Amino acid sequence: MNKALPYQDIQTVCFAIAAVVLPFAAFVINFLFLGKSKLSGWVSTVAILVSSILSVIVFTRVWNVQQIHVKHLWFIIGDNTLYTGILLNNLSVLMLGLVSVIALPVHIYSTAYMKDDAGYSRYFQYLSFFCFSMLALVVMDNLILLYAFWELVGFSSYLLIGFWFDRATAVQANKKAFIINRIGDIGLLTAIIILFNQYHTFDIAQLFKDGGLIASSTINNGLWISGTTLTPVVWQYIACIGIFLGVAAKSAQFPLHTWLPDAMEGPTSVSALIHAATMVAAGVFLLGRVYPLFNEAELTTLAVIGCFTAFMAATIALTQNDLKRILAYSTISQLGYMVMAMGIGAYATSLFHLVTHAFFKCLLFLSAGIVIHQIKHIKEDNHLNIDPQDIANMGGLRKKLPLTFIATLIGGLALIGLPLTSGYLSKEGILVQAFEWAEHKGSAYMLLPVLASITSWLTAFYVARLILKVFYGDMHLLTLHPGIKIHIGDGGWRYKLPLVLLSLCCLFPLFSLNPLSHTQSWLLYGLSSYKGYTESIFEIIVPVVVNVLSLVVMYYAYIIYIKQSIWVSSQTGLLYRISFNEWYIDRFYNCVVVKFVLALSDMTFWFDRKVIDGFVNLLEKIGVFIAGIASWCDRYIVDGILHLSAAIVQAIGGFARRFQNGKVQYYLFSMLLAVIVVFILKILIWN
Amino acid sequence: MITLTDFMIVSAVLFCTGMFVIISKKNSIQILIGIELMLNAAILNLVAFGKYDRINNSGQMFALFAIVLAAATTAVALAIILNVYKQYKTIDPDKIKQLKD
Amino acid sequence: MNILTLLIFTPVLFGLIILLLPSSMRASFKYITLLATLLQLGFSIWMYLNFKTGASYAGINHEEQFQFVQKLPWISLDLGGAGKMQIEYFVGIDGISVTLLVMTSLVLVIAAIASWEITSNLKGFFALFLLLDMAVVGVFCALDFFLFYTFYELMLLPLYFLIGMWGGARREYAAIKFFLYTLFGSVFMLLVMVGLYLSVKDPITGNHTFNMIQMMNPKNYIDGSVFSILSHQTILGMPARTVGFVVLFIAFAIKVPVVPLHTWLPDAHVEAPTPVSIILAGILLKIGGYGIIRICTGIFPDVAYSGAYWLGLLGVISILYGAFNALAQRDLKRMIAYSSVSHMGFVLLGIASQTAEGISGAVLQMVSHGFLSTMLFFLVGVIYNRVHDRDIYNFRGLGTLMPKYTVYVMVAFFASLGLPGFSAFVAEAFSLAGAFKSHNVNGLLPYWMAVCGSVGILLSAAYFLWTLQRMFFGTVSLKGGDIWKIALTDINWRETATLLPLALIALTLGVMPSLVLGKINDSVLALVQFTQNVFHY
Amino acid sequence: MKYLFPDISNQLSNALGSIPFFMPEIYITVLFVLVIVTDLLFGKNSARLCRTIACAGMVVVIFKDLQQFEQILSGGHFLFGSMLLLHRTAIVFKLIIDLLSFILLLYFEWDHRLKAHKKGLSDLYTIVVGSVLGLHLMIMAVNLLSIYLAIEFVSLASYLLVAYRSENAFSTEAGLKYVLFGAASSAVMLYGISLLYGFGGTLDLFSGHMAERLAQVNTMSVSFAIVLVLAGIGFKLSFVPAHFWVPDVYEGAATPVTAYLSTLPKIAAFALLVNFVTPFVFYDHWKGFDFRLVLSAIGILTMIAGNFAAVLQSNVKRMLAYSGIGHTGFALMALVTFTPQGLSALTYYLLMYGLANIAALALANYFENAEGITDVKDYKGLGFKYPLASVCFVVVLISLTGLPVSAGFTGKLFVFSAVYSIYQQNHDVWLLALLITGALTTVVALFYYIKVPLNLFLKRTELIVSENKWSYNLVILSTMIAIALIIFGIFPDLLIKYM
Repeated sequence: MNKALPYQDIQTVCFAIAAVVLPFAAFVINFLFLGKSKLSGWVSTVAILVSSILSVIVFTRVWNVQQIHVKHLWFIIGDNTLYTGILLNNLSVLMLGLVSVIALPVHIYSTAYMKDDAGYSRYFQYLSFFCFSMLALVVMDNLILLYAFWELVGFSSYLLIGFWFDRATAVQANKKAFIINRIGDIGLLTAIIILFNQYHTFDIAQLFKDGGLIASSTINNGLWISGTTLTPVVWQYIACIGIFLGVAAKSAQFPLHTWLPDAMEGPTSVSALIHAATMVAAGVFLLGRVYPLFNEAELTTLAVIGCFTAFMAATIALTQNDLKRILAYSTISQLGYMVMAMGIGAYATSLFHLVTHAFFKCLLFLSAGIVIHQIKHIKEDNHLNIDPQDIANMGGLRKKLPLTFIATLIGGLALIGLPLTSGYLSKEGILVQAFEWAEHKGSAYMLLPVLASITSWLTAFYVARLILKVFYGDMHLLTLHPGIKIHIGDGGWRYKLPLVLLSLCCLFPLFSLNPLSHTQSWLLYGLSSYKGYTESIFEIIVPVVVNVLSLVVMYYAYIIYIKQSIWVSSQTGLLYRISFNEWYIDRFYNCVVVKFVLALSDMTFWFDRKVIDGFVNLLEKIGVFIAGIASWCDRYIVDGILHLSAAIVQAIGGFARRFQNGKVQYYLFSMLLAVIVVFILKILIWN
Repeated sequence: MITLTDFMIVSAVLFCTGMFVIISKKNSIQILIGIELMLNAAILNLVAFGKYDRINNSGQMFALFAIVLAAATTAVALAIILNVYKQYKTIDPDKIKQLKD
Repeated sequence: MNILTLLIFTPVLFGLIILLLPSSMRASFKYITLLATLLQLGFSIWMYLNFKTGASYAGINHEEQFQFVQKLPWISLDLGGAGKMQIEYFVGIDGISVTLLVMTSLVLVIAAIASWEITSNLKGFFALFLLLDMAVVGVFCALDFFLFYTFYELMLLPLYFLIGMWGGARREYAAIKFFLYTLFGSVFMLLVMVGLYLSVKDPITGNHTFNMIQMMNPKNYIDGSVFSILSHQTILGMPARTVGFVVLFIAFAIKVPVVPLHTWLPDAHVEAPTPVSIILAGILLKIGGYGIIRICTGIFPDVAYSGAYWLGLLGVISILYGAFNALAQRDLKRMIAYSSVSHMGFVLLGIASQTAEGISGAVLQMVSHGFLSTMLFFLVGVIYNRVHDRDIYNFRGLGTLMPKYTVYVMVAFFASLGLPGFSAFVAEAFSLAGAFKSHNVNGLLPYWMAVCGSVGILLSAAYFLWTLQRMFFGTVSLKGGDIWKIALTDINWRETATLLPLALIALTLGVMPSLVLGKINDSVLALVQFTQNVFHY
Repeated sequence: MKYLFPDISNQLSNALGSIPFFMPEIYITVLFVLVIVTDLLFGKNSARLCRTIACAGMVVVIFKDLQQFEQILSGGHFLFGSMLLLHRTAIVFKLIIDLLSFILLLYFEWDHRLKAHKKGLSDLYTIVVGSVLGLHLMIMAVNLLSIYLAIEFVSLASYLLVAYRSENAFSTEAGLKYVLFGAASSAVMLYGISLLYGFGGTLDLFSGHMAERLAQVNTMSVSFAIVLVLAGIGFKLSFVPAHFWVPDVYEGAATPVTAYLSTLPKIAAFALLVNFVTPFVFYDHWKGFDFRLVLSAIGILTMIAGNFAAVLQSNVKRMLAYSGIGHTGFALMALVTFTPQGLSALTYYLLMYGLANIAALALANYFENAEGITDVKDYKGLGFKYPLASVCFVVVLISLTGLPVSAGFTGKLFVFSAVYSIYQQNHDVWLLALLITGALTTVVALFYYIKVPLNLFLKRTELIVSENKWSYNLVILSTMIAIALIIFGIFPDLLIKYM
């Protein structure tokens, strides 16, 4: 396979393998030797540290330089030889770097965050195992192994969601997560099998490279043709649907997204790493891997679903009061963006957004983790019965937690996509391309970018709401429970360092030296299918309009949630009148827009809980019902036939016995009668 | 002239009578008599047919054997019936039915 | 001494020793049994290591390609005008049997260890156990149909007594049900076997023969005989070969078990003591699958080919029906029993596809299920031994009480539901891949079967996770209260020593399926080749 | 009459010439006299001596039987003016009979109840030895006269055996039923014989004229005659519909007598049936009465009636009686092949059936002796008290069911093969039906046979420690039979090649 591979490349490959395997080694060490030891956190952290350094080295060596593909015989089944191998191209090294770099601060953070938990070591076992699976997932070169790690990633997520397995809700949530993921897995597996059937290989490089097997297969006369294999074209659609199911389940797209908000039952650091930054992005990554498979119509469907998901999740996020749930819905929303971007052909931008989103969402979650942790401290110190995640209880925390506040602010702004942040670059890129795409496709498609823009404003609103409610104003707890002691702070360096690191990554310079134009980002040029866009009017209009309106929305949010302070501070004068007038507008908004939006939000949330979740539950109920029927059949029909045959045996036996009444004359009579009957029958029938 | 057919008819009648006796009578001895009737029907046949078997005279010979054997059987049967009477104080086969399903 | 013969008859030897020893030495019986099974394991591993691979060792329908062969004349009978009856003691293995043999030996060791729980009438138990041991090993080695049948039937009686004497409350019902079901299948198998041997003549000696490999060659059939391919005989208006196939298939389908012939299994499993459950699920079911591969498709490839659709359909039905039934159970052992039905459905589906992927997947699934079901039943045994209850609803939060135990349960559950990294994943994936591919390769199975089959994977996740959630997670709450809490100690070293190898094997096979696939591949290819070429004769 | 004279010398020389071929029977006759004389000489205390003499005599007879193989190397031999036919199969049958009767002669004394009979057992031995002579005749009879004589010979002995325990109500009741049923059957048969004689003009079945002439006569009449004769043979074979007496008589008779009844006359009757049907089946122009069809139908009905009715029995002897009926049906299956292969399968099957059935009844007897129980429900938990006997019981029942590895299985296999090979040639649907019924009833048979091990081992009860009346003899006997059954199960060609 790799006879002619130069030394440098072999080294690169070794590095990549090491980067993948190190977390696994940490897992094994923790599992076998460090049962309850606090050392396990450091073992995992060091592993991921080395892993991330190696990843970065690999990244620099491969990015835009070459593709390295190494494979080794795994097993032979029939005529098929399966290889296990590593495919390092721009996409995989980008993900490799991303995952390990994000994982590092989360590990550091976790050593502090989980230090008092009884399952400290177990936590790091799971975490390392997750990192291993995720890193392996991104570098694997064939679909079977991809699927394998895809599921292992889901499995470690299952373990981590149910980390506190004595909590009923956590267990419920992890079961739900796994089963919904399993639905996606089945889709993916089916798709893989279909592809295998069609192309007789699992090799990603062979399948999806330029001019690869996928590219050279055609659809003709309702047949899907590649080489000598002809399959009805419907199976191509099913393969795409299967992959989409996989993507939807993993990346929480409509209608398989309901597990993600529930997944917040896990530790917050886990949410940051898995359910915000990395694992949920695996779906988008998969789309990137198999991108050539999708044709125009399928991509459009993808875009529509992504867009709808983004919008729906954003509206739901508007009214949530649980800190982590808001973030979870925002994650869904952002993932929707990415899927939509994939759908509209903005392949590179989608992945770009994936990367930027990973950083800022991770940052947001870690910050949220600190906030929740501190509120929990308050709760425990004062023996209160409150939900530490409820933002209604918070407020005014910016003075107590300055660093956290700044980090959240940066993260929030990036999430909204305001200039100077990384989020701006990627999000505007998506929006611009969406408009261009819609213009190209026709006016009806304009709905998509418009909806995306609205989503963007909704995002601005709920982010502002979140930040305002948590960090501004007064501590609600104090008003509710006066006299409680509050001794909280940002925490030690193990909290601060990750926040600082990630905050830096959320700013523009990491991705593009030009803070205002996404087209200048190096990332986009590295991803093969980025074509480069012609200058269009949208390049200017969209960012401006979107951002200005975002600011306005944020301001409204400010007015809505902090408005009392405005009234109090400015009773008279121009400011008051403006404020007053704006209050009219605000009331207008309040009456019409906000109420409407809130109502919409409630409705979608209701829809989400009752209909979609209800549907999932219904499926479960149907499953259980069918199970009941099957069980009944088994007991009464299938087994019944058996018992019936036993009864028949007894009946025949009973008949034969009836002659045995002990009277010898009766016996004789029976015998003679039988002889005569036989004789008569013989005469009648056989003659 | 008594033809072969007449013999056969008589024997058939005897046979049927014997059969009827066997089935209907409520006394073991009578049943034995019925059996004797049936045997005699057969013996009658044998003798009648034997007339046409001039070389071996097997029919007549057979008849002799049959008569002897019938006597032996009857002797054994009577002995058993006697025993039954000792045990059950009846020889009605219908009443002797301890052995049954 | 031939190694296979040694392998087969070692247990009987030890069984005789047990019978001859006085009852006062009953404490030593389990060690003797363990020694016997370990010896067997040693032999089988030796065979595995010395097993040659390559197209010239494929076996299937070439007698000379079998390995470790021993062939002795056994029963030779002059039938006058009908020729001579030739029954041989003929054992040998090819790729398909070797892995199953190793699996069997290992499962038997585990079962022997699980027999520690048996306390009453030890002599009888271990003697029967070893007799059963001989029979199951013999089945996998026999290449003479008569010998095969003898071993096949010989399994019934020990099992009847093992279930019936050491089983649970409804043991009599379960035992008789099991016995009658299987006997029903095998009695008719006897008829077909007789028909086959009367149809087949050994080309060298000219005798009627029970040699299965000779039966696979259409040229060996006498013209005009009932089962001859060319003469198209009928039985009761149906093609004779179809009837023969169906009868054999029913016999093996009962063992597999295939819906709707499966109802003996839950009862037998639930009532059987743990070691017997292990043997039932680990080995007995595989004998059904093995029989379908070796005998049904081997001897009637043409019918297997034309009837593949129905086989596949039954496979899919088994997968789904078993899974749904598992979902409805509240007895842990019953749930696992039904999951076996579901998992063995994949075997049937894979076999029906008649593609290399499908059959390899099926064999791998058998091996994998052998280990996993052993593990599952052993795990149930652990908890049942402690509190004599298996109702899922009566337990909650075992994860806190028995953390190590829970780890093994999770390994077993997740491995069974097809988590990658464990053996079941590769097996099920390739069974499905084979089933899907079949439409393009040989047009036997429609696409939807594979898709429906994959739903079974989803359902398996549902019932395993549900059980996990219900029994092991959450706060501790037990039906038996504090008494149970004290009784439910975590697993001891003996149990760990049993479970750990199983878990490791499941893992190893998942990571390196080549351990199995490497050995079976040539045989599978030969089998596929053979079934597809049958029409060229 | 005059023209008969030259014939007399012929006949005399024929009779004298037959005597060398008749040695075993002569020895039996001598033995019979010897036993009677011993009985008379030694009176009440003679039982033991009688038994010894009878058994030793049987061994001699077996030797004589074996010697006969050399006499018929050139083929079968008619004796006494075509009254008897000595051929290879007949010798095999005789050997089986002699072997089994040897075992039975040993066994009689071991039944406690029979032994307690006040008149002693000496007469019993006499009767049995006498009946063996009848059985030998039955096996060789090829003339309607000799057939009738032989059957009556055996019947008379059987009546006496059944009613032997005159002080026991069951025994006498069984005797009454048996004698009435038997006498009526023989009367029916005799009538049939008389008709056959009339239609065929001869009593000699193998003369060639018989079948030839019968083929010319009205089919209906011939069929009627044959049906009547079959009814008589059926009484001995106990096939449907002449089986009604079986359960009652088996239950009522002393257990060793049941063992005798269920094996010896039945086996001999099969030989007789073979002899009876052979001339007709092998007569090329035979039409009208289809033996294969009728016997197949009877076989199927017998298998079903016997096995299915046995399912509901709980008295062990009764259950074995019904199962014996089922086995008759199965053996009929081997007979309807009308081939040498079928015949050897039949003999093998019958021998194995005989051995197993005697062993089964001996074991039932053992439990009856030890615990005084006859109902299978009372066997509960006894498996642990009498392990060896119980294990033997299981082995014997396995053989009766026909599961590997037991002689019963190989027997079944040979029968199936024999039938199958004929089916392969003529595709007779009746043969197929026989095969299927045979297989099906095997499953049903398991249903009731398994009751014994079920109760012995699976049911648990509080065992009352009672004093054991150990009688090792029966256990040793049945163990030996059980071992033999297994050995013949594994190596059937030790035996089958001689059959």
